[in-house]
Amino acid sequence: MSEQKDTKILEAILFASGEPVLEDDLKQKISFKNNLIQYLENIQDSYKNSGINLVKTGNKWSFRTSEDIKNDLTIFKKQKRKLSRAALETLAIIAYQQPITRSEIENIRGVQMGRGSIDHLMEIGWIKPSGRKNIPGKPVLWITTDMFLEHFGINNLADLPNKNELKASGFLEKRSAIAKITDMVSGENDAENDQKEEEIESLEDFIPETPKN
Amino acid sequence: MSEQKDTKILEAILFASGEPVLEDDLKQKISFKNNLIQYLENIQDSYKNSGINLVKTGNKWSFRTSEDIKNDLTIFKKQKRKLSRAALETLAIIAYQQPITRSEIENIRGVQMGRGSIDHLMEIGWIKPSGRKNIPGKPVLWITTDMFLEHFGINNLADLPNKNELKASGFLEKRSAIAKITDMVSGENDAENDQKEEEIESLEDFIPETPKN
Amino acid sequence: MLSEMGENNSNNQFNISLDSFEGPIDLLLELAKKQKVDLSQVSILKLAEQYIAFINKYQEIHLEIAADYLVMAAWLTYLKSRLLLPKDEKTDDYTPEELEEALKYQLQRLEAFKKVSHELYARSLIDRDVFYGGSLDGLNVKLDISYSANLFDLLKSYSLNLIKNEKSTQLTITFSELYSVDQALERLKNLFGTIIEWTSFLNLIPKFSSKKIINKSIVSSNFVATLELTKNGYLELKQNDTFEQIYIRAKE
Repeated sequence: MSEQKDTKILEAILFASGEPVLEDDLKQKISFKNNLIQYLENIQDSYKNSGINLVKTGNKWSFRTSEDIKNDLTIFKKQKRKLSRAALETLAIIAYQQPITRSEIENIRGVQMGRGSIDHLMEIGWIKPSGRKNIPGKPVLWITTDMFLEHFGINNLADLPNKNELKASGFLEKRSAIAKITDMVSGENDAENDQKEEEIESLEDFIPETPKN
Repeated sequence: MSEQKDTKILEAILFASGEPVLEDDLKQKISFKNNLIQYLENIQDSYKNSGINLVKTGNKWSFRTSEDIKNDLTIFKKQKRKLSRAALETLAIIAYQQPITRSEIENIRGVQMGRGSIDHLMEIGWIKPSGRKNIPGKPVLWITTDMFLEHFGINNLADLPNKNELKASGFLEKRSAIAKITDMVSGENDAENDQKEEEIESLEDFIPETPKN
Repeated sequence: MLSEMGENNSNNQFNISLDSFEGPIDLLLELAKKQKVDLSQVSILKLAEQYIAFINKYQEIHLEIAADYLVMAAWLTYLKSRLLLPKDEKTDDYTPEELEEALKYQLQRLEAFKKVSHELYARSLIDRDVFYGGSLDGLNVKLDISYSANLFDLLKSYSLNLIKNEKSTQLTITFSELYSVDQALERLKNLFGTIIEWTSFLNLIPKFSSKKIINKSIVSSNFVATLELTKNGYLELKQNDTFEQIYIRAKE
């Protein structure tokens, strides 16, 4: 290992951590441990005219954006919110079976729906009403929108894999590939709308909360 | 505003975003918009020996830790899942032959998909359906996603390793090589989809917990 | 793994599992690599013989073998005989050389994709080898809230629904085969006119089905129905001794 490598490792760790890192933790990752402060000061110096600066707070170090440009820069942080399971299921049924009435959706799902799912999907802009069904009561028919296609990256509705294709692609396997799906299955008995919408900050998707050894 | 300030702003945005940013989005933040690519290439150059590198994938740019020190950053590895050999081969075939139908993939691998590969790859977010092939049955065509490019650090599909070599050898043709075998086989092996999905020890994959679009 | 299966160790344990191969082409490819020549130079005749020998041997030890391995063995036997036939004999559309060439192509193409799949995977992967990072500290941040779901979640959600609905359909079918008390009640009521005399209970229940479980359900549901009708005063019931025949008749 070289001194140059030590520097690279420090830069990468400070960058990937996304939050201040203890000097002691940094020391563990490098070869020439006594050089730590020297390395850090060199990095600080070489970044001083860049848009990213190395800052020391207490005995922790972190990269942060430069103070100079603070007033020129507003970051729009995307905050993604996950759709509730009920809403997702409703959306899937509308996508495949449109145009469809609310009570037809309820029949397929086997549960009565609160107002939530349909209102919410309409608010997001993924579904819209389109005419009424010619049966007693003339219920509204629901269809998906162009925004729906755009968000899910499909060209048109016919591109959605049909039942046989879903089956052939493994979607109908009971084997759950990922915990999340198991959760969905085991949560089947949950009452309709009691699931909290989970908020996910997209920026955190790739940043481990606490780097571990 | 100066050119130096533009560069600083780009560095700061790319740093703060924590994931690839579209060129168009970057352009909006700077004064001398025509210089964007020049700026980015300069930044790329000045970071090339650092622990942080600027990488272009598709029409997006992102800072990421340097490949040189990948063995020293194991601390950041998140929960790992293994990808089956079948899934890896399927991914490679889709990447090089896209758009491609499931049965064309099966022709190349000489085996029916059975389960696991396509839904797994889609779950990770590396492939998606895109249109249907204009042959009887109109089967779904599969393609790789932008996230595939990002995760594998590929600028665009033309840059896939050894693509020209494969093409020159005629391996990018989708015809089923042995019509007679596949005819015979496809008539008979419906009952036989129980081949085990073998996990390979040395090939470890890392699937983000929340696949993004 | 195939090295265990040299020509000389046919007496040894033959413990290679076909599970380690992904189908007949994968097995052929492994066998071809054993010839230790460039795949384009591989002897198809020799390969066919090796494959057939492998499958025969495998069948002796493991009784179960997937159909497509056998289909391939049959095809290779055919190819072998074609290769050994005099050249000028015309049998069908493909010449043996074409078939040989096609098989080589299939093997080389699969080998090529196996190779690139390893190369792809050896690249630096996000979150395995390289990482995104950064921090929003010290910046003006505006939140841009959006709802998101991805196509996988959508398809999986729909698939789960399909599974759920399939399940409940099956349940209904199984259930309807059993004879319910309601059905028995309905049926016995229709019989009132014909049971004015004491009649054996067993003579009144419907013809037996071939399934035991259904027979039991018929007897028990009719019995419960009989008790119910007796209790409500429609029928009379008698049994002379324990385990004796049960007789019923309509009450006037």
